[in-house]
Amino acid sequence: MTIATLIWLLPFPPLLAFGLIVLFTNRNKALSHTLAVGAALLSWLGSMIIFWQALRVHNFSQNPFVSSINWLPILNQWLSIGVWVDPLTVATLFFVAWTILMIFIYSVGYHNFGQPKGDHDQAGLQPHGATVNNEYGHAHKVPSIEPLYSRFFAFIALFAFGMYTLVISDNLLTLFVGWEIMGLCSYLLIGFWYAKPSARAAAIKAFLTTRVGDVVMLLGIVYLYSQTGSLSYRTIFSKEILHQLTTVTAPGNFLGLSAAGLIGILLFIGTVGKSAQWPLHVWLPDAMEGPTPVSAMIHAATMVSAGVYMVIRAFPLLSAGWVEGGSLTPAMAVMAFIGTFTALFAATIALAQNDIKRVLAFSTISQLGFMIAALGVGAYVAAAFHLVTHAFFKALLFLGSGSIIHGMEHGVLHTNEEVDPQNMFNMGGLRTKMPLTFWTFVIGGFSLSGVPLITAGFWSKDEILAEAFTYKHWIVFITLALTTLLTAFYTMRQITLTFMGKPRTESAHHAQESSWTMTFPLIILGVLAISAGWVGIPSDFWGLTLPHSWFHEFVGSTLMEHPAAVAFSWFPFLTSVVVSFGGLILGWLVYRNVQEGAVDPLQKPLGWIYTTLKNKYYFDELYNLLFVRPAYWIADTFTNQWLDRGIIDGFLHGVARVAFSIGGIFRNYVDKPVINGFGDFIGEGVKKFGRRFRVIQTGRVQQYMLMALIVAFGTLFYYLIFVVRP
Amino acid sequence: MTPMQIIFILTAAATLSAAVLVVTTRNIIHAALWLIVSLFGVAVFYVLLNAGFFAVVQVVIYIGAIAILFIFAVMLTRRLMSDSGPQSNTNWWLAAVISVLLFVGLIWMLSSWRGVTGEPPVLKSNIDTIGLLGRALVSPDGFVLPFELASVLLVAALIGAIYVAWERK
Amino acid sequence: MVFFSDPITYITNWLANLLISWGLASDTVLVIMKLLGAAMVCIFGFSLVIFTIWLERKLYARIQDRLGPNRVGPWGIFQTFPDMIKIFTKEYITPEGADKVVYNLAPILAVSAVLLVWAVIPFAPTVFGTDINIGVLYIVAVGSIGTLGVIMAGWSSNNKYALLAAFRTVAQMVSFEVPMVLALLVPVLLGQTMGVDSLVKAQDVWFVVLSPIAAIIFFISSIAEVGRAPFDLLEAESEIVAGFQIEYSGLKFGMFYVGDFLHAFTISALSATLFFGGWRGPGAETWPVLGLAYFFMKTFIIYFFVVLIRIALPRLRIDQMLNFNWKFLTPLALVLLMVTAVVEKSLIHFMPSLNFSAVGFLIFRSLVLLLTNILIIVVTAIFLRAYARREHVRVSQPRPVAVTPEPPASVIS
Amino acid sequence: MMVPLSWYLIFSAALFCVGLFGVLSRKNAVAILMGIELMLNAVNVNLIAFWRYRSPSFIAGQAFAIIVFAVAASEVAVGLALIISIYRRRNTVVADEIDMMKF
Amino acid sequence: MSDWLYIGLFFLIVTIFPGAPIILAGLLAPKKPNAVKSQVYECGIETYGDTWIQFKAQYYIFALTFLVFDVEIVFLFPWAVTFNQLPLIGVLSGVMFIFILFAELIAAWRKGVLEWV
Repeated sequence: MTIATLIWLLPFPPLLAFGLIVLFTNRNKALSHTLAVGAALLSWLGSMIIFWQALRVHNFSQNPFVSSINWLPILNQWLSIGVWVDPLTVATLFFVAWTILMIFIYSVGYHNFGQPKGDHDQAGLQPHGATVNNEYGHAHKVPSIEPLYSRFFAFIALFAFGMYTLVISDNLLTLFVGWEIMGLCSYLLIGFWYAKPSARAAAIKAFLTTRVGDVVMLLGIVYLYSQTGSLSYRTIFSKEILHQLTTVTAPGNFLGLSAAGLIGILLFIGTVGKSAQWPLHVWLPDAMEGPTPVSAMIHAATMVSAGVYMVIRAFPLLSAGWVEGGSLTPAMAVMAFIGTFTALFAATIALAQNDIKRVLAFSTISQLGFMIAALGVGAYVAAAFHLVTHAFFKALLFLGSGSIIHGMEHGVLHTNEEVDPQNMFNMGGLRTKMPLTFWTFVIGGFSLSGVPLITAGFWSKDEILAEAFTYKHWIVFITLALTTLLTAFYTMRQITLTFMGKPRTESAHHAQESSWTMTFPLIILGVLAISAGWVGIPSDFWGLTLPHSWFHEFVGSTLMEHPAAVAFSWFPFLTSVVVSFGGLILGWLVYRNVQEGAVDPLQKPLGWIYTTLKNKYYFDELYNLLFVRPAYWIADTFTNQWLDRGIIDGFLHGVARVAFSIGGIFRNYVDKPVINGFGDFIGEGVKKFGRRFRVIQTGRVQQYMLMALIVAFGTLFYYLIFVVRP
Repeated sequence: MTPMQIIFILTAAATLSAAVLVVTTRNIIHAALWLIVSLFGVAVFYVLLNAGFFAVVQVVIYIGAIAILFIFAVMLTRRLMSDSGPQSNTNWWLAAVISVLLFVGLIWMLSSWRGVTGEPPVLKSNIDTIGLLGRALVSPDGFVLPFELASVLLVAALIGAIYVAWERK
Repeated sequence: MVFFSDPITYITNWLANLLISWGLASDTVLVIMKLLGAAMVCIFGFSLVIFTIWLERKLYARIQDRLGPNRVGPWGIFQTFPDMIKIFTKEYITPEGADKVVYNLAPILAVSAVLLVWAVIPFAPTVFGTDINIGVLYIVAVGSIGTLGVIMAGWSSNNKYALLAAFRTVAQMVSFEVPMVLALLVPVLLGQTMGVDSLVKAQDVWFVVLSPIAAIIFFISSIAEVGRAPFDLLEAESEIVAGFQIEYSGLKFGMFYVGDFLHAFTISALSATLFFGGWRGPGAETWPVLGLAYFFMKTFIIYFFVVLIRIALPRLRIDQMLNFNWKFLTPLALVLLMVTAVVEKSLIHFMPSLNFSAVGFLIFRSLVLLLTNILIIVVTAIFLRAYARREHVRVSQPRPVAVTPEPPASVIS
Repeated sequence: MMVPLSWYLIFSAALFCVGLFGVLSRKNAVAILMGIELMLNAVNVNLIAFWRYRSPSFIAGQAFAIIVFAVAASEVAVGLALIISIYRRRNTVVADEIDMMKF
Repeated sequence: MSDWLYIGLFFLIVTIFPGAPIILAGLLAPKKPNAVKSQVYECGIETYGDTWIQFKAQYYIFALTFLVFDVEIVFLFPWAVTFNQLPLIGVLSGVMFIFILFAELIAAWRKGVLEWV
């Protein structure tokens, strides 16, 4: 099998699994997850083979694995679809394959495979646990298996298909297809427990919000196609096309942008929707309603990364006409701004969240902001690098949190307490209860907050900061540094609240380590979350000369002109060291001893700011006010009540009333005597006419055929004789 | 007048007269039998056109299957009175007019078209039309889609027809 | 010398040259020769019938421990001729209300449909009417014409039983035509041609070796086509009086029987040709006479089996017969076709890689295909055993005598 | 092959018209279907004739013809089945008497 | 073409050969028809009612199944002939075709059409 064939086949095992599960094995839980995990394993294997092959190819970026077929005939040319694997793709493929496989395995444990059926579980609700009798005969509650187990695996399999398609596709069209498939899956999975109103709302919210972005992105794609007549990377990222795009001005000289700028911004808005950048970030926190593996896979590792992947992919377009160190293109400026802002903004919100998953959600938003910002300042490689590392440690963190929640739920079931298993203030002291989870979580957390030298997060973040510093984007630099500080802070907050100190509730006492299917992925991801950073160590780090930064060489070569690796300088390095350690220590100090039932220590000193943060700057309320309410208002009050009921109906009623009175007069003095005679006459006439002529409606097929033919031939002959001949 | 033309004319005459009998004869079974005759004539035409395969297929499908189906259907749908009275409806004359008109029109159009005269290209002696057909039917850049669709269509027809004609107990 | 090696060709050539020497145009000669050839084949067929009737009667008698015809001539070999004379001088009784033309046309069709098959059967390497490139389909087509004859006979002779029998027969014939044609597809697939003579030439290994299942299916379903025991529903005296030819008499009646016997012999010839290598045999190419001999040897052996089956087996019930066709033969044929296609293709595909000598390839191919067939047979056997078990259970259970209510008077089935 | 293409075309036109006449004029629904069969055959003759005279090496004509065979078969099957079931319900096969859709 | 000439002639001969004896026998044989003799046969009673009795739809359905199968098989013949020159995909599409045929049969079976009731 040639490598191209392998790449073509890559997405299909999950799709197959999806089909099989949905159609056939829906009843059989074990078979279903075997199928799904097996498919994931296959795809993973393929990805690894491709990765390996890619490494063995010399000067890979100049001759990537490419294969494409003609697909849609358009007028006289073909719209071709195909696969395209260059260094960037390989890097993405690497982490996608790993995270997806890990999460698939994790899901098996997370949905309590092997546990008994719940006492009164119902489809569309979280399992409520089952009572079993232990050997001594007294009943106690244990977690129960997810009612819609198979369906879950079907969905995530479909999702995996979408992701692989998106990554390997060689044109914006199939990329968009995968994009939309993932959107659908995200919707399905957020609303997986559809019996919960909150889940339903969240699903709809996510779907609609991302849709806003997607529509704009589609506009961008269409415009791009209309400009270049093609959508495949090879064509649209070629020098001449890009040059042409930069010279052409946008229709109507829109904001004085060039075509490239406009397309770039349109595409970027798609990303804003997909990877939850401000102002379209609102859906991501709510998306935590879904099962935790979903949060991990879709809303941390893969789907939201897809947005970033797309902009990295489209970077040549976005940065068309930009020279390294030069002034930013409009698109880049926008990205720099939005990315930076989002990073800070989300990080601040994360400070004040108590739901362990929501904290992570916001940190995801902020980290994605990092990448966007990095791209904005032209740190192409750094962005890609952070994308990879982030995928690993964020997936790790999410899975860890899932494992924590799982343990807590176990405790909650054991002691029928009324506590929220996701609220960090109900935890504490889990360090001893679930050691594996603890250590892996710590690794992830440190990597997130960028603990120097060892963790992956450090290297990527440091590179971003360094670039921002080198190209003198001061605002970006400072903001990001600040964000890193906050990140470290809330990460430590999380770790402390969750693991350190004494258990604050009974449930926390009885929490216990999750099964191996859940811890095994944690370990693997933990290893990756550390080691993934080493590939990107700058060569002149710390003044000493190390081997070339492999990642920089590899991915950087994707661009047409190889971006120069920024020279190492002490200032950003020290900054990142300081901020990360500072954040961690601060977090530790603040949350070291939070007692049972205590409130957040920050609440008093910060006061109203804290509440604002807790309520996420009231963004939901704001949107509610700005969009949702008006919509309702227009629909109900304005259109329905005023227009329909008030004006139109009123008018009609008025008319009717007037007409009625007039009619009365007429009726008595005109109609009855004069008109009726005439009217009756007409009526009779029509009736007679009808009775006489209804016979042509015989209901006989042949007659109809005959009529049709007569007419047809009449027309035909007319045409032939009077139109064609002369 | 080459022998070929003589054969052609004879066959055409036979076929057309049989066809006319199909649409005019009273006894519906006879109509079916005449239909067979005229279909057979068409098969002969296929032979004359060097499409022997189609000639045989014509016999297999039309005479072997469709005609049988017709006869069965007639048997199944007989009224106890045998066909007496006219077999054509009231406005048959109009139908006749239409048909003749159509024929005239077609001939007229043909006459206005240049490409109808002239020799057919000589078939290469080794040309294997069946092979060509087979390859065309299953090659992706040929007719593979119609080919599979045809079978699906037939499946649909079979199931549908059975469903309609089946006497539910 | 040539005369001994290949008399028929010799004679034809001589005759053709003679005619040309008389100064006829070559086309005319061609036509005349072909006409003569056709006539010869037909005459041969008829005389063959005369022989086979005697043969069959004799076999019947032997197996039923009788003597059979033994008066006229040695071993009563001329017994058929008095019968012929008798039947020649019998009166035609045309039933009232019969549709004259169709009524008289039917027996002719019944015979000619069978005779037509002989147009494409190669008797010897040099002796065959024609090798049209669609011979196999031609055979199928001709068979369907036979169906027509039956239905015409049944309908025209204005008799309920005749019509009923005709319908049954037609249902039976068309049903069994499906597996027969499917089985015919296998040799076409293996031999890569539809011409009958080309198929014979293609049989370096007899197709019966390459695909025994196809041979068996073809054999069985063509016996059913003929409508002989155990499939002789059409003349089930107990149910429908004597089949569709009940209203016929005299030679018209006889013609149906001629057709029947001829058909029985024809299917044996066809099986011999398509599956047992026709005229092929040692030295057949050089001595076409030998080919002729081989051909008839094989044909008669198979014919013997046909007769044997007829004598040995009891008659099936119509539902059993149709089930046997639709639920056993047809699926089997379809599966066989699929499997053969895949195996054969993969053989062709991968054969170059493992380089055999021509003979080695031949042997290898035959072995693989044979094994495939055996595999299919085994699987089928397993299925059949399961089915049989179920059937025994089903039948052994007590059932009400009349399950369905009486059909209305107008409906007879 | 001394037969010009026009002969075939004229013949098929005639056959088509005869079939059309049958379709339009016959009472018996089965007979109507027979007419349709004739028309289809006319079309097929056209297809084959054009294949033979225009592009013998390009097989599209034959492929079309064979598809037409399939269509004809399914059309007959379903049509007759409909007629039979109508007969079973209304006890008639006369097209004019199947006129529940009339005024 | 000459092949087909032969077939055509064969049709001629083949109609003559059975036809001639029948006519001949018609000339030889006595002809004394009478009403009783030419009555239609019926088991034991005089025939009554119309011969065109109505049949059950079962026959029709068998013919129907046969027709459909016949057409599909005819489709298969060209495929089988060019089997060797076909690319793998062609062969597979053919096999798929047969498989549809098979599914069809199973469908008819499941529907209970093939039962002779």
